[in-house]
Amino acid sequence: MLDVRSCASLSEAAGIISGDRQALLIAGGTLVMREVNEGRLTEGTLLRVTDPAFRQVNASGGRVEIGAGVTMAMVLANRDLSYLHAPARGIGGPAIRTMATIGGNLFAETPYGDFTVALLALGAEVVVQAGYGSGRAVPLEDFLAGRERGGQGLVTAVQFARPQNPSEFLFRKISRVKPKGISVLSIAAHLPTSGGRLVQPRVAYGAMAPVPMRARGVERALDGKPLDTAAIQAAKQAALEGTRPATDAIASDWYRREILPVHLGRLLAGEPR
Amino acid sequence: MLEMRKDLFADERDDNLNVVGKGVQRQDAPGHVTARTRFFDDHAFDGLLHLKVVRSPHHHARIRAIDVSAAERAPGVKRVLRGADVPVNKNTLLSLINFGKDDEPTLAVDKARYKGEPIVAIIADSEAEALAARKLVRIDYEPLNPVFDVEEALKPGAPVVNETYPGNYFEYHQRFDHQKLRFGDVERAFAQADHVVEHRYQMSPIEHAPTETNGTIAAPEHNDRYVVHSCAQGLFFSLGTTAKIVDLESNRLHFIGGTVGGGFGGKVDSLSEPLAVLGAMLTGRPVRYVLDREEEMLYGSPRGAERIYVKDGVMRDGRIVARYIRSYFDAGAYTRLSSYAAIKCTAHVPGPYSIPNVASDIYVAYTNRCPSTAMRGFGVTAVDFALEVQMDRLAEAVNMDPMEFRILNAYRDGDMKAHRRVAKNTALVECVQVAAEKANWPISEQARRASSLTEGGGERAQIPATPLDQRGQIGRPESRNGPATQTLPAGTTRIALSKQPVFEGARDSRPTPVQVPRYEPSPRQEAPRYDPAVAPPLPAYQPAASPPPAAPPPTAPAQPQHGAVRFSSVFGTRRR
Amino acid sequence: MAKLPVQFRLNGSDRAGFVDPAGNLLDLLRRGLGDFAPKYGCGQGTCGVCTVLIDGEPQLSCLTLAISCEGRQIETASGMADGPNLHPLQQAFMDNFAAQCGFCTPGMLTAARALLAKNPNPTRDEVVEAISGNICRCTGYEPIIAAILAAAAGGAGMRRA
Amino acid sequence: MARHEGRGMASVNYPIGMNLGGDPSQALIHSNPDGKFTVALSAIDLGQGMKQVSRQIAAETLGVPIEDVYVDTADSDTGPHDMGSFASRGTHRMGNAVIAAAREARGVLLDAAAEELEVNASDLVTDGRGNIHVRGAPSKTITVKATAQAAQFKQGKTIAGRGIFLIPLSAVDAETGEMNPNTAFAHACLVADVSVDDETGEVTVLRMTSAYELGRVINPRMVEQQLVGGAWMGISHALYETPEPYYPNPEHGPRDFNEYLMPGPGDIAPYHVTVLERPAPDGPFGGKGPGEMCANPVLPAIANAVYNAVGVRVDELPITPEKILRGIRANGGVKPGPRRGGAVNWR
Repeated sequence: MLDVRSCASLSEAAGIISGDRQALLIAGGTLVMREVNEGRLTEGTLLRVTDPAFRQVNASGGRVEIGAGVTMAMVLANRDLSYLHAPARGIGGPAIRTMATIGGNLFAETPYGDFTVALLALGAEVVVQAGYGSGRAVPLEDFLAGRERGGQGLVTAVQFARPQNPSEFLFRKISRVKPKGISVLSIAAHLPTSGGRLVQPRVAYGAMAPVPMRARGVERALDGKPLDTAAIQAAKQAALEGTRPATDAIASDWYRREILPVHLGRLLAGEPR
Repeated sequence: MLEMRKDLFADERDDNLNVVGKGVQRQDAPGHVTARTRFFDDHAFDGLLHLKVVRSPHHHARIRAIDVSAAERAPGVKRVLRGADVPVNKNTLLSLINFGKDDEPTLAVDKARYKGEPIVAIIADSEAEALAARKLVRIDYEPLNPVFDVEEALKPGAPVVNETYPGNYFEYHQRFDHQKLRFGDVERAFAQADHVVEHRYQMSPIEHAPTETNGTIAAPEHNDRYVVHSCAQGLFFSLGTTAKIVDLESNRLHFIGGTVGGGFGGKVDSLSEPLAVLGAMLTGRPVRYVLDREEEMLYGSPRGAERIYVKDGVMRDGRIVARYIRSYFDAGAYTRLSSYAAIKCTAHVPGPYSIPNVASDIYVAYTNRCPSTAMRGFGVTAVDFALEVQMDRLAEAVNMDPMEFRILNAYRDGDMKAHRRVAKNTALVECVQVAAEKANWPISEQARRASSLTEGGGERAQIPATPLDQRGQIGRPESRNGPATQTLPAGTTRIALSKQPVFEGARDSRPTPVQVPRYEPSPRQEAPRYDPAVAPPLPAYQPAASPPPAAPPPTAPAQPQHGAVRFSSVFGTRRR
Repeated sequence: MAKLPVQFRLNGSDRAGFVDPAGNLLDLLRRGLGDFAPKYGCGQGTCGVCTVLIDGEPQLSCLTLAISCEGRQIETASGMADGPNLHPLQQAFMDNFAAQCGFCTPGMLTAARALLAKNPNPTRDEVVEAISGNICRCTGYEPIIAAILAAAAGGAGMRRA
Repeated sequence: MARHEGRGMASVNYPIGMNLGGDPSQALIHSNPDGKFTVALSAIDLGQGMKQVSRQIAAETLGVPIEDVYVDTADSDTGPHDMGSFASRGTHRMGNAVIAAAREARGVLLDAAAEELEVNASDLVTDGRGNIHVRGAPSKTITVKATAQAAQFKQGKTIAGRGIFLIPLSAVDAETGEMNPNTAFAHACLVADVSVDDETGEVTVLRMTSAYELGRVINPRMVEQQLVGGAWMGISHALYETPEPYYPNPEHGPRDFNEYLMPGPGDIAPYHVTVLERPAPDGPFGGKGPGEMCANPVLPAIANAVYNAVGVRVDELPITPEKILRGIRANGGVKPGPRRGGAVNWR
């Protein structure tokens, strides 16, 4: 049967996770409790973390750190994180958002995990604590690449550089059901400009690969260009590079590929979906 | 949002009623908004046990061995049930009205015929313990080839899904692999039509998705009975089904229900009642069996898919002169209610239109998917989709406005329908007119003047001469393309009119405020048989031409029957 | 596995129960404490019929560890009426015929109550967003949206929510 | 990018009750000594309003106020047999059974009142407000309550009634399909206005306009519930729902309400319904039953509207954005049909 342990500190939880393969962190419960309720998770230990650091947001400075236990509702309530409100609002309905955490979203399987897509476009790093030591920052892309292997340790926080201009951060989730539906796909883009030209833009997709992915081709197509019709056209041309979308209950891989450039183009051009 | 048009048909109504017709509050509304309404699961029992089932992971597989020993030893487990523990482990839902052969086990024994089929049930102190023990059941499967497409399933050599129906089709009248409708001569009419339009339509399966999943709590009651809190859409239907499967007299079951969290047809099948009652019988304790959402979504039986081919002959002036429909109900692995839907579909053909030549062949095909069942609009929703998209195509083919095309072909009072009964109380024309008006969709003066009360009957009330055929005989797929064998003369009917309820005051088409039916005997023949021991009489009509090539099967001997009524001539063979 | 005790306030009264360590709040409320207002609809967090307020926030009781509710304030639809007097949202649901089978109603009312507590004068879009996690299979949502807007217009959020 | 508007329609009828008959319903009604009535059924209310429909029909037939009637359903020990809540049979079949039971109970009630008033029962009328009086002489009156008390404590009469309704079972001819199917049919016509995005294939239902003929409307608010909720389900069936998205391939079945697609509260289309009433000769007060058919015309009307908008026929439900997009590609672009009519004429 399942046991539950409460951990007053993050390092205590990290220590247990490192030593017990059957130990699993439960934060908001939106992923783990479903596994329990449906009988897929019947053995092991669930770890609850009561450490206040787990639910801390530090968003006022140039480097933003959000505790892994911070919920979507807490993001929405934080004015310093206004650029993340669209992806946070894209997660579930209001009741899910009071429960679902930033850390949990990093583990959500496709087509879920839209908040992670936003973090990817922000160039976020994941703070992972293995054992009782201190945490180390892992690039989110690397973290996602290793996610299925597991055993990376305890995710305690995410960090990223605050966007200079929040209006240069774009997010769009395409779902069949309004206002709450899971993704056909999602797109996040951080498009810093200097002198009217894009500088090292970062674009990420959800539901276009087994885990959220960077759109390198689009980034290359946009880098150093003004965001004009020609650049958007070039971005659309490069949109599918590296994508490996799944066929699932929501859409086929064919359909996801067909509409990705359309929605990317509309997002970049500031058009409605 | 809702507007009443009291001017139409006003002379057929007395609107001077007290509470009928008034939008008064629902009796159940206060309970709903205060959350005091009690659904089946909202009952507390001391010592409640929880039942979960082990389901087949294969679409089609032989079950070589089942090992439940580890599950039986697991913490909290009180009892593990297998097929052998079910007293009557073969049933068909409509056996209560003697329609169809028993073909579905409560727990599969030798073979799993769809992914998700229940094989073992575990009863434990808690849901968590039942779920944990479920993982310990070991079943040795030999996967078999599945078939998923209805037309593939009907081909010779297809994997046999359900051995009760070895051709993968429901057997109608002990004679045919489908239900026929024949009215007039469609082939001749197609040959004479200005346009012939034929298309294929596919209705997807649909899940009922009620917010309350299927479930039951059954508990031993005083007086050596069992109380059953049920989500059933038909309380006595479920009681009867359960009594048969657990082999109890019906008065030892006390069913309580009536307040159900949505059904839409998905709670007709008694998916949970028999196992919950059996669990209560074998443990002596209250047993709760509730489908979880994933089970409800994938294994809670959907509206079945239907594939429908529609072929129409239409004249340049817009009159439809012939319609032929070939349709396949995807029953999944077992019959449940699909056999009945095909009959209902047959009665619905050709839709609300007067067409002088109509034929249809409706098949119920078995495939290796979750058995389908009734859903809102059962037997009609899909064919309406096909017919009304087809109507749009026909209107385009003859260059007519779609509204006016409907009005031109709409059935009117007095028209003969394809199942050889006269249409009464029709109102399609008026619905089209009002919808056109409200949508501001202009239609011609002539269409606006049309009425359901006029232009019907007369020639349109005649039953045409009708070629008959013996196509699609059971076990003889090669007979699906045979010629007509005889022609039924114009005006022929063979089925006695049922005695119809008659209402006082209805004769002058102005019903009295309170109508209570009484019965008048049928003008031509006494009411159909009610005695289950009596075999159906021969049809009143004897063909003048030579008898059909296949000899009619012998009259079934009287058998002990579970149900009270022999259900029409549709099913006549002995029940197993 | 030994059961664990948990205490909290439920609709204004102190309540206590024993739960499996990994047991969820929904089971405790229903089977342990006899409050049948929150319903089981999915156990997955996808239907909203088990919605309750925990310290005023809408949460899904099927995904909430019961033991995490120690010392907290939990409110369900059972506690909405003030004795025999209906909450304005309950009255608006009646007036607008917003319940058919009634199974989603407690969760809908709770979601609406959470909305009006924070936003007494919501727009239609805000109402739509507030109930977006709650499935209704009967009504087509329109009467529910109308009821919540009517309750808000009548001051439900201001008076008591 | 372009969005194209289109308009389509469909008209349907629908059979009320189990198609071949043979589906009886029973009702029992009795009064307590205060003239308050209980209707005992085993019918199921799954949201459609069985309890309230039965209550209104019983009150109307008994001639008493609706508050004096409660419906108890369903307990197999107290409610007599009913086939069930399916096949749009509840209002029609059970409604008739309730009328029969209520008529019998009313007969006893009026007999008891006649004895108290010393008049002929055939001269008595009810006012629907709890009184019984002599026709044409309202002053000669007795309350239902006083009558029930007299029946119970003085006259030794049970004010009660039994009712059953059955359309007898029909046979079906094997060779012609001849049968005696339903005796009552409801009718409808629906117009759908849609907009189709030609780059994504997404359909937005802009509005729907319909006319339904349902026989006598027992309760217009409840009819509205059925028709509005049913139209939502029709949109859902047309554009969203299926447990087998790649039928007949059985893979990728949805496991929850996230994967099983249905329109959300943000996808609702404005909807106007006009209701016509042509009473069914055998219906309770002429009532038919709106429960099942209300989704049916929506599916083809939307399919036809999509064709009108972009020239794509999707003959396989649901009409997903993918199927529309593939259709546009196959056609070499959008091919809009003729515009049909103008702005809607809703009141």
